[in-house]
Amino acid sequence: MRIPCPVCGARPSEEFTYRGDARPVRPPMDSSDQGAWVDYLFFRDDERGRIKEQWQHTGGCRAWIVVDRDTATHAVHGSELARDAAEGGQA
Amino acid sequence: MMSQYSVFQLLRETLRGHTGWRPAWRDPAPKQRYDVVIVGGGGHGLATAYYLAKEHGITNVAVVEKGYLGGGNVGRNTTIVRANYMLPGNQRFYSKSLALWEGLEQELNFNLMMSQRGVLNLAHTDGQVDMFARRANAMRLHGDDAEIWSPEKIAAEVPMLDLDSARFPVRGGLMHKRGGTARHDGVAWGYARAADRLGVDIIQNCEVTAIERDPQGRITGVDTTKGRIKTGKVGLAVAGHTSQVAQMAGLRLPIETHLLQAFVTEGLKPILDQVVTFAAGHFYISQSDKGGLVFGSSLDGYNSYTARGNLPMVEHTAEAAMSLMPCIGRLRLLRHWGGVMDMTMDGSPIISTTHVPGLYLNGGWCYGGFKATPGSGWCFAHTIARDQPHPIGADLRLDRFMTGRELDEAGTGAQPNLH
Amino acid sequence: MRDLSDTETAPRLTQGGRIDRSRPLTFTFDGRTLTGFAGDTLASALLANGIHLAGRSFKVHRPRGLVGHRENEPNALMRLGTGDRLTPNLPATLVELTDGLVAESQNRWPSLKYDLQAASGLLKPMFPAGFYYKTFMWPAAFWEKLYEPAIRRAAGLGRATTAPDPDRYERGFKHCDLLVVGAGPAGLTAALWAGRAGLHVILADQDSELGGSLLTERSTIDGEPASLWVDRVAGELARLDTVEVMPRTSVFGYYDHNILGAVERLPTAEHGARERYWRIEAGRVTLAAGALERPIPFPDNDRPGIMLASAVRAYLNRWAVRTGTRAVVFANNDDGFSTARDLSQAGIAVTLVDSRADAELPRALTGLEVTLHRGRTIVGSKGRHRVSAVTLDDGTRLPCDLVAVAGGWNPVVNLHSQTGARPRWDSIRDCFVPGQPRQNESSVGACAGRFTTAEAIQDGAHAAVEAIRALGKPVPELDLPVPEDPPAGRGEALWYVGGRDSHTFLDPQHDVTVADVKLAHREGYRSVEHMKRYTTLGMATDQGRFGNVNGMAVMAEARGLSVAEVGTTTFRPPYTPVSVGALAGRKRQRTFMPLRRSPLHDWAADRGAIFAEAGLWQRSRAFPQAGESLREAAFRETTQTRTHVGICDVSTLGKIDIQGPDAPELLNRVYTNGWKRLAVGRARYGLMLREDGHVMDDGTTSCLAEGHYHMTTTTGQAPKVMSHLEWCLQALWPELDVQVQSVTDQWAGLAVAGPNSRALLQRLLPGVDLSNAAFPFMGVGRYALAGGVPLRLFRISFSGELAYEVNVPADYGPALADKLLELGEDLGAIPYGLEALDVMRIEKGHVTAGELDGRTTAADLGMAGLMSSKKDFIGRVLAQRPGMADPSRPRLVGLQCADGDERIRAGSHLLPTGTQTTIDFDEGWVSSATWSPTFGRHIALGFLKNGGERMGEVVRAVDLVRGHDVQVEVVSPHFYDPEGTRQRG
Amino acid sequence: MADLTLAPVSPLARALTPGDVGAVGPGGPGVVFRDRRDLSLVTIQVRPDKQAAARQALEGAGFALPPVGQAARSGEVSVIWSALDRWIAIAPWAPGELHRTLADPFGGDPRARGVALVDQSSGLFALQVGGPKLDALLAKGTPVDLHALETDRTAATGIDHQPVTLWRIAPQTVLLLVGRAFAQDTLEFLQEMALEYGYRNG
Repeated sequence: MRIPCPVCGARPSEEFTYRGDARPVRPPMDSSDQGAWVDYLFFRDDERGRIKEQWQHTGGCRAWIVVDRDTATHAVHGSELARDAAEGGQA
Repeated sequence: MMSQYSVFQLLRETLRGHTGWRPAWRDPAPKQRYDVVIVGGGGHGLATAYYLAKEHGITNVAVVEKGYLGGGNVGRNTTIVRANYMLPGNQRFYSKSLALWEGLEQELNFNLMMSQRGVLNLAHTDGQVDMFARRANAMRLHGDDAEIWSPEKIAAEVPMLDLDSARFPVRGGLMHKRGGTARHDGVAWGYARAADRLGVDIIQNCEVTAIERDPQGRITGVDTTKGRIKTGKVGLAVAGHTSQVAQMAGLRLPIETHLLQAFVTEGLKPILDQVVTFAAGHFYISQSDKGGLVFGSSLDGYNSYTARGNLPMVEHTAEAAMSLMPCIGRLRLLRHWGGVMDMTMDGSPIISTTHVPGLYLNGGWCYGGFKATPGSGWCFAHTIARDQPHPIGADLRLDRFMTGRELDEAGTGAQPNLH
Repeated sequence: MRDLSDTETAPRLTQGGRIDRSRPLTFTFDGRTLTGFAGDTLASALLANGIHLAGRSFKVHRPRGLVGHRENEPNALMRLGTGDRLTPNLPATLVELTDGLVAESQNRWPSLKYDLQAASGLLKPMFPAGFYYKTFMWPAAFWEKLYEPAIRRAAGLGRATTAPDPDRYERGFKHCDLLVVGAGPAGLTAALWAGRAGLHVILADQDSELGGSLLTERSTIDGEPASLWVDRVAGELARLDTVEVMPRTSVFGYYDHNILGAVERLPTAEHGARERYWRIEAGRVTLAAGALERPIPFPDNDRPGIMLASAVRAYLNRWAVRTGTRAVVFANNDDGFSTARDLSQAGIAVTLVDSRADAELPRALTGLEVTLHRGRTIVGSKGRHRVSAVTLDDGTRLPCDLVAVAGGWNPVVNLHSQTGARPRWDSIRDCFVPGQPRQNESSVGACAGRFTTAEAIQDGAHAAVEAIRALGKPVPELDLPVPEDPPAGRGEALWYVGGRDSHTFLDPQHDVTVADVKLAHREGYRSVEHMKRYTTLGMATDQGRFGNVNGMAVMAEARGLSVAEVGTTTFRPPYTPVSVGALAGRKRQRTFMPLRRSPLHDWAADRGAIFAEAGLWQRSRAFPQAGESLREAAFRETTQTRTHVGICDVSTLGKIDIQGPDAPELLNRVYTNGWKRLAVGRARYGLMLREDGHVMDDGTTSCLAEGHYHMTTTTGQAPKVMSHLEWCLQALWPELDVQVQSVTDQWAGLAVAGPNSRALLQRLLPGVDLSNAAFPFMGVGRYALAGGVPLRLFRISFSGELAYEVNVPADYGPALADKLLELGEDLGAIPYGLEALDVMRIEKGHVTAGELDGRTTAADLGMAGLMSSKKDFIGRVLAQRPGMADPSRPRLVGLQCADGDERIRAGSHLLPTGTQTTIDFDEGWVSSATWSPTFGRHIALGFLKNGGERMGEVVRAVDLVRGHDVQVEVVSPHFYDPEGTRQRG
Repeated sequence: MADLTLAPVSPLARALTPGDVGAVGPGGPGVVFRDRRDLSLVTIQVRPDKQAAARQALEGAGFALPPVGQAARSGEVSVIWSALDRWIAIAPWAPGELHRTLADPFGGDPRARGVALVDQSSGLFALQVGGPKLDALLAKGTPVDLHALETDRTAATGIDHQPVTLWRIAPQTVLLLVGRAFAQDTLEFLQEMALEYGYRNG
């Protein structure tokens, strides 16, 4: 696969390190709700289809990015910096 | 009546041109109602149906399979059978599974070509040897076999290995002699034939499209491409599609679906006796009875349902092969393929009741489901029949993530692609 | 019986073909010395020497001859080379003949002609598809001992060597606008026009020559022999800068995002590699890989001399080899005519058996002596090592030494299908053709089921135009050549000839017959995948390229379905087999993974260090002196350090530079303990958890200046911690004003430990007050050495001694180590390694990888006190889950042998005394163990259930696999100086 | 009083021994490797919201902060883009001098301006690779499209999977920055891949 790094452009996937689903939202730091944390850390929608996922360009610019990729076809529909996604998510 | 397989039967059929062989299983239309519907006609689903019928006397069972039976991971793995785990919750289970393997061919009247040729894990540092010893001691405490082999013994027993020029030297190995390989398709076919003979309906080309529940949430049936089937108990054994099927019943799981590749070379005369694995490359290899070297390494590393791998892992696997077996350089890769793995967050499987009454979950086998087939069927049948976990599979419950009792053999945490 | 293969003279024509008769080449086959010419393949050279018998089948060892001339050859698999270059299973059709080549046939003993295992052929009726599932089960123990070894010996194909492959491999990356796979008429046209438009084009073909089918057929282009056109196009392509022509390059796999794998076979050269694997990233792909002819399986169709018609024509036209003297051509389509024409013109007597009742000899054949049997099929053959006659369904017996079978064509849809696209059944052409593309590709020419040269050229040009347009470049004016093909009418579907199905071979290599497919159907193995797996059809080295489609048609007939409804099995890479060595490139043995070298690597090596692997690093374990064992050296180094002073390379520890006003906040969130009040010039130990509450890593972090911190991590976890911090800062808390960067490689680190360490460092830093008051335990200082070399000094201790860690820029590491040894000579300074470090840290009760195994909690390690309750941090909540907080979990304890001579080994399990040795009584394990020179006994760290409450208890440390079972006393893990007076003194 | 000066040692002190190796033809070697320990390297990390200000400050001092994937030269100091929010200043000066020169435009306290300066003169190894076979050689190790890596372009990528920064300083020359601990391995990889062209350690 070629992963489009928003900084470096498309690069082969082995330049990147995969983390996983980007969508689970971390509970607030001060939350002590174990169920919410368990849900955040362990449980996944695991769709067959388009998902947003986190990769790091560890073999390149070291940016953490969010890639819009289809798990059924491997087609990639775009990417953005994780920090932009984080800000977008908060807005 | 189906024929019993034997050498005499084979001779008899030879004399009449093999015209007397009957289908290995029936091709029934689904009945309106079953006591149990197993979703998924792979090794685990078929084994579960077999043990439901044989051990629990529940024979009004349907196995519904969306494609052809045995078309999932049971038919696309690297055929390794072993019970060499460290954590008691795992080893207890795999120990039982291995015990069931031994004798399964006679029980099923189907040659699975179970070959206990030994599984050898190589360690690269003294610390790793000690970790293997911890695991080996756990295996022995469970009553299973384990030995620590010296580098000299390894060199003598496995001539394919080049220990002199290794990037990561081999400091020792964990030999598990009762481990080995079995003919993967045969396991699905053998269980299918045996379950069918006990009255289980195996319904191929029948996809479940919905799981039906009553207002109290209890399971009432499944809707399929071959019509509605009523049942009070549904067991899911759909590794590779677990998240999707579970979602039909509103279940969200600690599972990510990943891709694992496997590789086979052209056929060769015998060159490798054991199953050999080594941690530095996350690599494993054995030689099939047909002569091909069958090997693999890590997951591709990203979520995928494609069963189609990519080159980085092809390259890595070849590198790992060349790292300790440089004679493999001139041998040629005949075929590589992929399987879809439901990877759990701790790398260990799930056999469990669920919060949905009448719904039972068997999944999360990661890349190790093949060896678990008999044990999985055994425990899952018990879980479905008695509505509670079997003691040997009790630690494989789904609620372990909530209670903080993950079974993390690799110690890498909630990162499925690292298990 | 007369053996034609030995006695036939001069199969090679005296003229014609594309061989170079001025360059004869000598080779051996099964020990016989033979000659061929430059331009030959091993197959054409064997045939030119009258040799058809080329191998034995897999299961019943029947004699088999060459049938094809391409990658669909199932029979002629050769073992090439000798010694450590021995290479099994190479199809003779794909091996370029070279001088001195050594080839041997396979899977026979003692010789190809007299194979004793062929006796098993007599039992063939007992070995139908799947027979082994039904027998060999009794008695159970006999499988491994008797049946399986026999099966394994009989199966398999070539013999391989266990000697390391002596050749080199390389790999690399290529990028292009257009990749054209296949250099036949379609591919050449596509590459030429795209190249003329300035596109970056790669044209790859597995053959040694460009031209594809134009080399093997007698077509003309613009009124000239097509080979002249090929030569002209090849010449122009070579002159175009943006076009790269890659002959001898097999494009084997088509992966996601238009990435393809290809292997280039390289000529032997002193500094060259054997093969080079390319990963090609292509903007667009044109698949022009052509089509493969399929057989018409008939009873006894596996005798040597029975070949595909296309191969018969190819050997004749390209390699000038007559593959027989008396031919029967068996066809269901017009290819029978061109075959008959070519053979007849070469002086070979031809009988044409055409299955079509309405077949008429075309004008091209008038005047040639060709007998036609129309509406007939072959139902049997005779001959031992070579066909001698065939029988037709009307009983006619035709003596012959060659049967050329033309069953129609299968487009090479493999690469297309590997992308996940589904090929489509074309019921007009009776073949699978490419379906809807899933990637940016198109198939052209015969590869798309368009079999004439004219269609190929049109398609190729069209593909070029599409690629040019997609890049927005001007399309050159097309001026396409005009080819002339023999007229091709429609063939009829004839998938096999019924009769003795058990002798009608679909897959000659694996001995799969029509009867086997029908048996699979009878037994319920009806899906195409079940059929494949039950019969092994298509699993041979040709991967079904020879007879798979015929097999599917047999199953379709049995099921009463069309071939389209039965469908295909999944097409998997590689298209043709690929050397594992090529895929690995240079990475093998020592170069498998990079070696990370400490700045003191060479320094340590010069001092006789023995190294140990630590992830990708190698670290020095010990510095043995003459006659000393590793153990003895480690204990000497321990004692010398504890009594004097030692220096140890700790450069491999992860080091992270952290800058910014929010740095304390970041540390507070990633460590369990508090960081807000760490003063400038001070260091603190920290514990980091994963989000699931388990310990991820530990280390010290120092405050160098306001808003400037220096974090250290363990060697093993350094990359993970770095990524973790970057994730926290980029994905989780981008608002924190902090920047992090790895400086692991920038700084050499030396631990200076022992009672004399202060005195030694004082000599290095004469102007600095290192007194305990001025530079206390956990103090940090920054200084400059002569010439402005910066030095960082940390008073931290892993050994439990008065100790420091000194950092200088890595370039100065070796010189610093030398300087310290020189300055400390009279203080007893020595270098020590990882082993002594490990002994000392176990004595001190410090944890490392053995304890931080990813499953332990802070409380397990006795560090519950480091879990701050006053702030939030990663892992805080999930560490409180009941299973994690369970007080009965195994806890870190020290263990010591009651008897000084007894040894505890890491990996032992802990059980109470007086119980059975079973898992039910398992209470923990030993994580680290050593002989302690300080205490004169074996000591260990381990985890024991309720460990904290069991001090003084005696338990068993059981190591069943290595034969130890010792009584050990449970003690505090802090054996050495538990009050810390030495490190603080 | 003891002599307390320390002499620096290159990580390639033993791997880059002068001489010609491999298939060196009459036209000379296809590739030449050179140790550029004479260069100091200081990274400039800038928070994204402070980059415009930092660029302005550096430009005021005669330096640049070039766009992603580019290099800018001003006198003896070149500033090249190397990673997310990160540049590397390269000059044939002592590391401390380069560090000070870069801190000056930020009033001597870059951290207060969202800028972190880190000396990596020992942490990164600068290897100069040149010659007519440069691109053919690099293609055996790096996945980037070398057609697009023009002079004074940079790329953060890998050679043989080791992270490197590539800066094409001339049509047939690159400066390759690699983590010091991997320097010898990376050089040995390139040397083996250059055998067929012949190479010179110079």
